[in-house]
Amino acid sequence: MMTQAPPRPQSKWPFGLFRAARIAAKNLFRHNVVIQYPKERYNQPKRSRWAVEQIFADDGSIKCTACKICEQSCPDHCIEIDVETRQDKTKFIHSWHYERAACMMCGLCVEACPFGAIRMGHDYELAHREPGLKSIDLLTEVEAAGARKKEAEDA
Amino acid sequence: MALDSVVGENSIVFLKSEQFFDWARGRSLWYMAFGIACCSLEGLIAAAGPRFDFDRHGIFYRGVPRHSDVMIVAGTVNRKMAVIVKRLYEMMPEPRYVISMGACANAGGPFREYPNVVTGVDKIIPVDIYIPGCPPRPESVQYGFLQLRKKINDEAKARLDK
Amino acid sequence: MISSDYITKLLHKASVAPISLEEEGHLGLVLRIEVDDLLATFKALRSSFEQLIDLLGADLLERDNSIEITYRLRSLGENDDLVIKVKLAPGATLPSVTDSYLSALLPEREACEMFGLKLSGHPNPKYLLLSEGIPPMLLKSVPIRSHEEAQAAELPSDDLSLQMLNDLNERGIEPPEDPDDPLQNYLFAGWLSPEPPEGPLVPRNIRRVSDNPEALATDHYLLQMGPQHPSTHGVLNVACEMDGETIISSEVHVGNLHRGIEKLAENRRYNQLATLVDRGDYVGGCNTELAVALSVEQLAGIEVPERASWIRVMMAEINRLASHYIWFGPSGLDSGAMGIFLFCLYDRELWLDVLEEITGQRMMFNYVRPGGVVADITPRSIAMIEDILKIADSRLDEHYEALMASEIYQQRACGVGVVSKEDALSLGATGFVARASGVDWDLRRDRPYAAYDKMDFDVMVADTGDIWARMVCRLDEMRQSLRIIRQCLDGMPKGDFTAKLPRVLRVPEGECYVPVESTRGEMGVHIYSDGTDKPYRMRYRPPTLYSLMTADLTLPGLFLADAIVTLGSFDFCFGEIDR
Amino acid sequence: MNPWLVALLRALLILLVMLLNGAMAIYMLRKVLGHAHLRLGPTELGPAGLAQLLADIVKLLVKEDRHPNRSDRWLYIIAPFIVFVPSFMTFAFIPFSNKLVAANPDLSLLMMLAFMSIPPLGIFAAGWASRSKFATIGAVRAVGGMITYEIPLLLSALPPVMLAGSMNLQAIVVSQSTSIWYVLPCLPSFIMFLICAQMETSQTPFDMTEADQELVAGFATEYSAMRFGFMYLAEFAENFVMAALAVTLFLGGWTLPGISAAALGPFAVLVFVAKCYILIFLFMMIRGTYSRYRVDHYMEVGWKRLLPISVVWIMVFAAALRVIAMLKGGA
Repeated sequence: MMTQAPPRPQSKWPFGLFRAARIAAKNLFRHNVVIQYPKERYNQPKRSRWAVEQIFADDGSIKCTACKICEQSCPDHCIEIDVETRQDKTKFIHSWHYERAACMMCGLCVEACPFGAIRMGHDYELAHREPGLKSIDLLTEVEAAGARKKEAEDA
Repeated sequence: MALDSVVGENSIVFLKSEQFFDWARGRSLWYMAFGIACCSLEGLIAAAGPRFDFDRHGIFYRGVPRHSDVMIVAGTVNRKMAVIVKRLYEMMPEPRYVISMGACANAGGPFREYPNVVTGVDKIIPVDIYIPGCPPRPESVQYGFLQLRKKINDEAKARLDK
Repeated sequence: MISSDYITKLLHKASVAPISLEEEGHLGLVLRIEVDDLLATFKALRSSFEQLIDLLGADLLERDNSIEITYRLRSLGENDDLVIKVKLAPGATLPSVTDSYLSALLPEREACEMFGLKLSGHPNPKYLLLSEGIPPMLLKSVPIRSHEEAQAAELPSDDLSLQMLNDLNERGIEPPEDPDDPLQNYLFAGWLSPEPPEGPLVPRNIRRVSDNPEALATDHYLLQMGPQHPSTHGVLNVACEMDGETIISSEVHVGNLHRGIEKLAENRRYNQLATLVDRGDYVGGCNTELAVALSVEQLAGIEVPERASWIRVMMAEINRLASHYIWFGPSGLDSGAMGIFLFCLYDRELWLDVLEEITGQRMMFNYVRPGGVVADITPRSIAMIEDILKIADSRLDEHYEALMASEIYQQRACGVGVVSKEDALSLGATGFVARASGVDWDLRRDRPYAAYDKMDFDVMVADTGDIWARMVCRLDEMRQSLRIIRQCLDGMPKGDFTAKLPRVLRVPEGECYVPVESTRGEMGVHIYSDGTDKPYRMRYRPPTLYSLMTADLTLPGLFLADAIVTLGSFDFCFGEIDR
Repeated sequence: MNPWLVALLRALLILLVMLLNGAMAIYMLRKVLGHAHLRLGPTELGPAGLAQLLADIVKLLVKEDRHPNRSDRWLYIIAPFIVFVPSFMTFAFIPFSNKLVAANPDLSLLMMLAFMSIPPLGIFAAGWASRSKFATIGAVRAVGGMITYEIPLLLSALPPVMLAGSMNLQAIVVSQSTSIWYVLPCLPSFIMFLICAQMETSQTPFDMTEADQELVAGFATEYSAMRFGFMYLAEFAENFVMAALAVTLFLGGWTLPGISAAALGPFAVLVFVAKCYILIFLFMMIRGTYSRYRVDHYMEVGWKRLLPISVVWIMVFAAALRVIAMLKGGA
């Protein structure tokens, strides 16, 4: 449906100014809405997406099987998994390299992960001084999860 | 008639006064209203807004590089922009600080494969604080400012310890 | 509907022989002509089609060694589009159609620089987004950086930006000797035409007001506003020729945020596209995501569940509100009113909380994907929306009072920055800019997509075309958005929130264009698909590029102060203009 | 005591008062605007954020002082002082209480207004010397503004002078304590005075010289460090001066109705300052609420509204005074 815009207001000096002043006064006495950051924090919803984190099982072991699906699904190519496949088909993760500074936190890697091994963290206090921290290793020198499972099956 | 030329650069008087000055510098960080892209809405506009209110920490915006202490590079820097970013940085009076905000300024972000984009603003100007995120929450930027303050204070302290 | 017979008749009258004129897949009626006939064709069709909606190029060198330029004309009365395609040899000269449609002013420059064409007959044939020396980026033969190059701390020695960076780091930035001399200006990027045209270098606008004979005869000076200026809303640069405080002529310079969304889209899978377009229109991401999703669905023939459509509509409207708040407040700030700016920011925060609750982020949602949406809406988000809806209408009234009721603002807004209906049509303005100038057109109503056909809402049209009209129209849009959100909450159907899709989505060969009414006007996505999992070419029609041209032609004759308010009232978003 | 020493002490005291006032006004602006906009303003540093000011001033003091290329060097350097010093000198004439006034010449009102008209010249010098186009536009606007509001400002300050029969500010205050506050008989003058004060201190809706959104920072665009700080401070000092002038002329100065000067004693200063800050608060709320006038509308307000109205009002007022005096004399 189409509606025609209302005609222009006929200006009655200075009553419009008073109307604006009324709102200003009203807001002056309104309670402020500030979240005083270091003291108070906004309660982030469950779905909030910040930097990628590894999920660890209860015993502290990793869930990542180094299948590299996240690496392929990342549009920015921020994830690089340096993995060595041994002769017994188990995998050893040399490094799970994550370029945090370039990550746009879209969550596509988490959606793609078939094992639920990573999640988007809720920690937004990520600022750092050193340029070296632009990319970090989330995992270094660990057995991939699949390897342990295989060991357990063998045993 | 600088103090350091009178009492010497390593005298306790000079260092103590520098520490006091750094205390002031760290608590009065006026940032330049220079939004390049998406991050400017979070780091410059929402940050000044009622919910986050950076003014509590003495951090507010000035429209001119001459009045400001901090430049928040909030967005992708490309070839055309690099010239301007550099020029604005040189227009700011010393001491000046740069916060690289968001993935694009840190490393080119989602656009770093495009040859027209500079992969990281630290290739043009020195950067003090990197804030990951795309865009970071206003609180992340606040945290970045607190880190910058710490960095400013640490410098004077380190010199005093020496 | 416009029949092909009618167009044939028109062409015959202009003695143009088309190569073909037939329905082509998703595109509708397509007219293919030779380049030599281009101007005659446009002259013949000008009276039947009010608007040139978009103009895009595509690199078909591999297919048939040509560069294809596609024009999309629209007849608002018949609610129908006509696509015109011409093929050019690489490096050929494209004749400008600006005589027929002013809306070709900037897109023609962009198409030519991006595909290495020359431009003739254009009033201002400068590079737009790129500058001289950068290869035509959208040609398939120009590579993008590899991941290794992009991640490297040092750039490879043949990188495009390296030379410039070295220059910068070595000598710093010296201000030009004489800033008034435009030749020394960094803004001049090079000519696209074979011969440099006559006239001044900056500003080159097709409009220019003549000196007031009654005023003092003073020298003119050149004022560069931006890219760092508190009120250019991003990285716009306006070069103004000023007489005292009056703008005599102006020229907008864009490209400061050009980051290759269209080029990179050719290297992204279909489900990754949303991450790119989010950062295009960074204030109204949901709407642009929706356009991409709809066009992919149209090409691939995906059926979207009912609930997903409703969620999409609701999210698009919530996002529209969030985006309008960040326009309403700052456009008050442009006129000097500080209070309204901050009140609007708070209201925006409320809606951003909802968006974060549903999508996970405050601005870059990555939520609407081909097939549906990523996740269902949560009960908590519904409660949040209901809480906000209770106060939202009265808050809007308050905002009206706080800014627009005051006579000082009315003095600033009424009758200033007038865009006439003819200009709005000819310059391709869509959305609220067109509606404020009396063009009764809203894609949500006239070409309903998603679930908009089930919604009940009004479209406000004003006929004065000034800042005040734009404010009023958009304020009403916000009220209508609230209405639509209420309807969505009440009538949300049950069911799935996404269709079942394969992990790697392959899209059959074809071409389609799907427009949506984004927060700033018609945002369309034109996809060429070659049957792989990545688009062959994705064009993103930025509504604000067209309103930028409208603004550019509105500025001459205004006071500097009015120019600021006028620019603010068009609501530019530079991620979108520069892409 | 040595009279020179006394003079010096007085001057230092005034400087201290002025700096404190300027700083307080800046702090107050941030707090008032904060609360008016649903925010808080500075809170973290010191009690209620008061130490924030110290940090700001110290930082500005130790910042690098830059001269833009091709600026008019000497003019650039002295311009902030042309702005700062006259606004500092006006403080000498403000009667804070019946004793506390640094200089009390017979024509103190006239001298005050004369000094108040110098800062725009400094603003013009600053804008001109910066060789920046935005600054130049701001400078030109400052001069245009000055000739616009000076006459209405003077004319609207006249009725209290007529009523009190003196141009001495202290005398005006004293005569108000014996009769009524002059805001009642001279209400139109009071309103015009407030508008002109807003123009004089260049605050929204009349902040032509700065106009953040149009001219970036107007005349101060190229100034950095303490030179900018001086101009910023002077602006707020002027704010206080205009409020003080309005209080002195129309709102009874340091007096309160029904209480004698002796009873007030040292509290007179507090009364005066409180009145001033209430007015400053009003200015700040206006600054935070309304849009800005366009420069030609601003001129229109000055020349076509304020000037004729103030002239007519002065004539009506003078005639009425004469008639009343005649009636009284007749009776």
